[in-house]
Amino acid sequence: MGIDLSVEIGGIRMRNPVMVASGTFGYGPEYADLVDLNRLGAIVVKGISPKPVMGNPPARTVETVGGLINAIGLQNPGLEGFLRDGLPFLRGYNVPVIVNIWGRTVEEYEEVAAGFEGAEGVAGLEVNVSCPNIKEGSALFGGDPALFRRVVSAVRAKTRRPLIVKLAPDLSRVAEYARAAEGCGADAISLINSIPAMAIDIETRRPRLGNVSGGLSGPAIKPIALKMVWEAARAVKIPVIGIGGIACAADAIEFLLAGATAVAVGTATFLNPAAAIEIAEGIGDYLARHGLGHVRDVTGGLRS
Amino acid sequence: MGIDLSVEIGGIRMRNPVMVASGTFGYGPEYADLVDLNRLGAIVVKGISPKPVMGNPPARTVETVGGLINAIGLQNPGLEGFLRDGLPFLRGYNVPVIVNIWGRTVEEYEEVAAGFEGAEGVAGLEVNVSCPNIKEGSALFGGDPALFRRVVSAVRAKTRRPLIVKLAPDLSRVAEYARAAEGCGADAISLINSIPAMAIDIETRRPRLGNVSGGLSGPAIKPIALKMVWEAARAVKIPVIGIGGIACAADAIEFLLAGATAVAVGTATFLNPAAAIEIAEGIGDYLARHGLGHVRDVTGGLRS
Amino acid sequence: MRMENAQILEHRDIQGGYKRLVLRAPGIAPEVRPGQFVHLRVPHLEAAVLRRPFSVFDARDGALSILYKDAGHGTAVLKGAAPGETVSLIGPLGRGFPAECGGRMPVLVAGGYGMAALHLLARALPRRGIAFFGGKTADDVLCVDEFEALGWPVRIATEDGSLGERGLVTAPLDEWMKKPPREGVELFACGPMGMLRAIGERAIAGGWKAWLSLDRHMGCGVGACLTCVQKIHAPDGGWTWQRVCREGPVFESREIVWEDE
Amino acid sequence: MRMENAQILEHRDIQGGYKRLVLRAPGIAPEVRPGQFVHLRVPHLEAAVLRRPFSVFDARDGALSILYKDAGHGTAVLKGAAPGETVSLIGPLGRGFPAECGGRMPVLVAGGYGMAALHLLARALPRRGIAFFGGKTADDVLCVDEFEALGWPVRIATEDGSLGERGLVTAPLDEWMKKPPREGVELFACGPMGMLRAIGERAIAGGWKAWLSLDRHMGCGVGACLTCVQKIHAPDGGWTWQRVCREGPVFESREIVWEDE
Ligand SMILES: Cc1cc2nc3c(=O)[nH]c(=O)nc-3n(C[C@H](O)[C@H](O)[C@H](O)COP(=O)(O)OP(=O)(O)OC[C@H]3O[C@@H](n4cnc5c(N)ncnc54)[C@H](O)[C@@H]3O)c2cc1C
Ligand SMILES: Cc1cc2nc3c(=O)[nH]c(=O)nc-3n(C[C@H](O)[C@H](O)[C@H](O)COP(=O)(O)OP(=O)(O)OC[C@H]3O[C@@H](n4cnc5c(N)ncnc54)[C@H](O)[C@@H]3O)c2cc1C
Ligand SMILES: Cc1cc2nc3c(=O)[nH]c(=O)nc-3n(C[C@H](O)[C@H](O)[C@H](O)COP(=O)(O)O)c2cc1C
Ligand SMILES: Cc1cc2nc3c(=O)[nH]c(=O)nc-3n(C[C@H](O)[C@H](O)[C@H](O)COP(=O)(O)O)c2cc1C
Ligand code: FES
Ligand code: FES
Repeated sequence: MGIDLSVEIGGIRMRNPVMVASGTFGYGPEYADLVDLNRLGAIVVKGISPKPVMGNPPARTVETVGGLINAIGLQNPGLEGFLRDGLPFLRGYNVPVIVNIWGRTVEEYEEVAAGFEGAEGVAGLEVNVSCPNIKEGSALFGGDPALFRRVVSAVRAKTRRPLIVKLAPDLSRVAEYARAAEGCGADAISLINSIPAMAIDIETRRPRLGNVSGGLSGPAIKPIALKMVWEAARAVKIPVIGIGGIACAADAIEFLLAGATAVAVGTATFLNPAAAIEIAEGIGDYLARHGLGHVRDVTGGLRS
Repeated sequence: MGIDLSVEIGGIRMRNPVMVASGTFGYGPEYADLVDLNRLGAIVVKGISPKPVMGNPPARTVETVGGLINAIGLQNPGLEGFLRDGLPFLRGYNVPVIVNIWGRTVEEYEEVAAGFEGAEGVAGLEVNVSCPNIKEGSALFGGDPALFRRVVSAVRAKTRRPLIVKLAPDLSRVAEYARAAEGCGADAISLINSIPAMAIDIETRRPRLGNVSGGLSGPAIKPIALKMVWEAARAVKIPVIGIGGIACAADAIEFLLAGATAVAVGTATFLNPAAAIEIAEGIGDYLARHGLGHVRDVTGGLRS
Repeated sequence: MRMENAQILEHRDIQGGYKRLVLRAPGIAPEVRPGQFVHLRVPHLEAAVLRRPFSVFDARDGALSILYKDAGHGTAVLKGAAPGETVSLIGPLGRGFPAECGGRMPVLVAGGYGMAALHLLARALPRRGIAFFGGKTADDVLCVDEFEALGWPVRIATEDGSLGERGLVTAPLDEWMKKPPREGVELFACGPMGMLRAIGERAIAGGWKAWLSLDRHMGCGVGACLTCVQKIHAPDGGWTWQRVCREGPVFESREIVWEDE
Repeated sequence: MRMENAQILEHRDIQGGYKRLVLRAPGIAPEVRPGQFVHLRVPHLEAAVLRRPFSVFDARDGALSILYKDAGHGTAVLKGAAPGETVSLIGPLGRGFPAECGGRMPVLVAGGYGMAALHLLARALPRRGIAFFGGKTADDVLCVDEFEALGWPVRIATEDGSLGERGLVTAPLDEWMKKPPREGVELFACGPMGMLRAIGERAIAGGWKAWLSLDRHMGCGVGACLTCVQKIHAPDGGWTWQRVCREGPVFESREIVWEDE
């Protein structure tokens, strides 16, 4: 009996449950020489806003113990730029492309969501309401329940594509946001985004990041992410995509057991560009070793 | 010119700004053979509740990348037990003893706070409203602004001792809680407590902790803690005690620059029992190297 | 108890993944009593926040040695430490075994690296008795010569039958216990929880004492963090937590509240 | 560009904290062009989440070498890697230097380990010119013999005067540039930002081209994370970010928007 790694997230069929996370895999071509994109579960591209965004001044990342703080500031070529220069490359591959979108206002969220309605080669949208690197707007959307509902409903109204809502890492209210996303029509939720964080150069007495603070990702945050995914998965019926510090198959399986249907690998790709593919293989080995036929037999399998 | 490391926190005078954090240093005797307690800034003892508490079933801690998840469950001998068996030992030393207190109800908080009114050898109280390991009660106090105000005000009314409020690691509302604590009469705030987290054994498919989830501490959380301390320090005028992943003098200095008046060292003590003392020495070296006479010249010195 | 930077004098393979690490520790070594342990900071284990506890196998002439198995990431990294390097130790820790047997015949029972906790005891006990060693395979049965050289006959059982009897260590023990010596026996054991429980039950049934050294995950190692707790019967009929690192690691079988783990 | 597990063939001290690491990399080595770099995963750097970029100093016969300085925690750990161990590399990365000089006289300028980025260029350029090396002390002036053996005279300046002239490398350069050769000069430089800026300004003033290799913190090394951006003049008079790892690390001085760092 073969082992079936395929999963479906709100209508997006993926050959395995291991995606690459937004912002850590560019728009595809950057890693295409190093890994076979067709072996990924899905590619989530770097966040796209209606207009091009320059992002934050350097330094934009700082390494910490087991983690990375980033304050890229959502630099991106904008909707048009991506449709023109980014998407065509990805159409050449046989891998679901999920476009991560964001805006500074509800209208901007609507605009960018609507902008992908006609676009060929887009399997779904992931709405980022949680980036800790936008000062004026976006951070708010993920931190205020009413605004959160407004933006998710607005985007839902503008797109018929599978809609994934990426939650803010709000420790105390994750179940509430998960249910709100489900209630507003999301097809899936993903979490966590990086966690607000900071580092200081004690010699210059200045922040190490151009933007003063940023978001922490990487193995350091895995136990926090796992807890939030477990809570979110128990709160909703729609599929959950687990993200946060996943670096090996065992990490990914923890998220599946906690209730995730799929996972996304972010920071780990920087050390090992093949991380996502090796993790998918490792999940297959685990299924075989445990006599399980399908990855869904793992999802939510935590015993208590 | 000599270098002055002494600080004052709400009337508690400490010879240096480096305390040991609650729950990681027992009640004093455990480490007394290994380090000179009189060289610590202060000792914050393991959390005390009105009655003895057994805590959680093992496993109670799990090591993660750069971190530790603990779910001790606030095991403690209770107010009377501590007054009888714990406090007398500490009176033999010349170091400020800060008693960390908690309860399952507002009345319990009041009871334990009142219980220390007459006690000799207690320099101050730290109210823990933020432990992620109590299911029925305490966690709520730190996660609900109204309840938070009630408990802080209630404790304030019961004690004339210096009162430190230890905030929950609520990423999105730290400034709000800090101001609330100040408004309710706290003499200082301390943060952060460990962050809700989880780990799963993929072979047994069970949580690694007896209590399913716990709180993450250690170097992994330092960048998150630093961000929260920076935000809290800008929100209030009372002194802030920075806690979270501090393992060396440079870490501590980051917290001071971000606005902390003192710091507490927790998990790092397990690897190096002398960590707090070495950090205090390292801060002295830093002051000397930078031509500063007093540690307060560092506090809040972040340039932007 | 003290903290000491101990220099590696020797670090060699014993067999099948087991190594012996000899450390110069003139402060700690002379203080060690049988069954005590040291809390060791694995050098270069960068992402770790905890030390690891190891039983002191031997202690003499200002040096102490431990035996360990390549069982996880920490020990995998420890294997790379080279003679001359320095290792931070805290010790000696815990209360260890009582080094007497009240005139009864001492019986040592070890599973895998459990024999490390019994070696100093075998030297210190006022009289020689008999030792039972068990393991999964022959590779897990260590230092038999050293016990025999101290005057202890050693009976062996391995799960795969590759050395001694096939089966669990309790089999030869039960066989031998069918005719216990007239003066009675006193048991001393270290190994996996299942084995300790089996021995504890036999001791209670037989009316003997069994001193069991428990292997619990540890944080601080000195009693401060309350990680390593074990349920112990209280005088009032209830139970209390005791710290394996401080009140243990050795408990008498009647003290322990056994639970399904 | 590919990923390759490269075996350490040689790892030796050069001088004052600098080491040379020679790696068997039959996939990457033949592809390297002057000024390109590899993104190296430091073995045993457990708590790290990033690789480290290093200029390829030399590449031949299926091997490549890098020169590095013990400058931080990552390189401190790298120093411990032993011959026979395996190091994961991604490379060759970046666009590197143009290996021609349009008939002008090539002038190489290096600060510290910057000369590593220039060595392959010195070999590849169609004609020999002159090289200027600067450093804090004599220890920071590396591989002069190797450049001279390739036919490049080397002028040296050190800040403490322990080798060559006392002062910054721009001093002997300025002195020499007072009488530039008739065919003009083309500058190629690698070193700290301050030095690069000084050279860029001189090039613009003198009407020469200066190809500057920038040293920026990097994340992915391949263009995906947008960590390593540099402000570059845009044709419309504004500016855009370019990725030092992908569009760089070499930019012509006129492209760069200089800012106070
Ligand atoms: C009192 C005592 C004495 C011990 N004596 C020995 C000895 O003589 N020889 C020996 O090889 N081992 C001994 N151990 C077990 C040893 O401390 C390590 O746990 C074991 O070697 C695996 O550690 P690791 O770092 O390789 O595993 P990792 O997977 O890196 O460990 C991760 C965490 O789990 C803990 N852990 C993992 N396995 C165990 C276990 N079985 N028991 C307790 N904690 C565990 C580690 O301490 C660490 O906190 C003893 C344990 C105790 C409590
Ligand atoms: C294109 C390029 C080529 C390079 N070539 C060389 C070379 O040939 N020889 C050499 O010795 N070094 C070179 N470096 C610098 C090198 O990558 C390391 O940054 C430096 O060796 C210090 O790293 P560390 O790991 O010891 O420091 P750590 O303190 O461990 O580094 C922490 C983080 O800061 C980054 N970092 C620290 N210092 C620098 C720096 N000066 N520039 C960029 N990032 C830094 C590290 O990459 C890492 O992400 C080059 C850098 C770049 C961008
Ligand atoms: C450099 C960098 C850029 C990121 N950019 C985005 C982004 O544009 N949109 C988004 O939703 N998340 C972004 N993220 C967050 C990741 O998608 C992911 O949620 C987070 O890093 C946690 O996963 P990890 O620990 O596996 O990296 C970014 C993360 C990093 C490190
Ligand atoms: C084993 C353990 C027990 C703890 N017990 C308490 C406690 O009883 N009361 C409390 O307020 N904080 C407790 N804490 C939290 C610490 O005081 C500290 O806030 C947290 O660990 C972060 O600091 P660190 O990263 O330096 O450990 C405990 C932490 C650990 C690791
Ligand atoms: S290990 Fe900390 S109390 Fe035993
Ligand atoms: S380092 Fe990631 S884009 Fe250059």
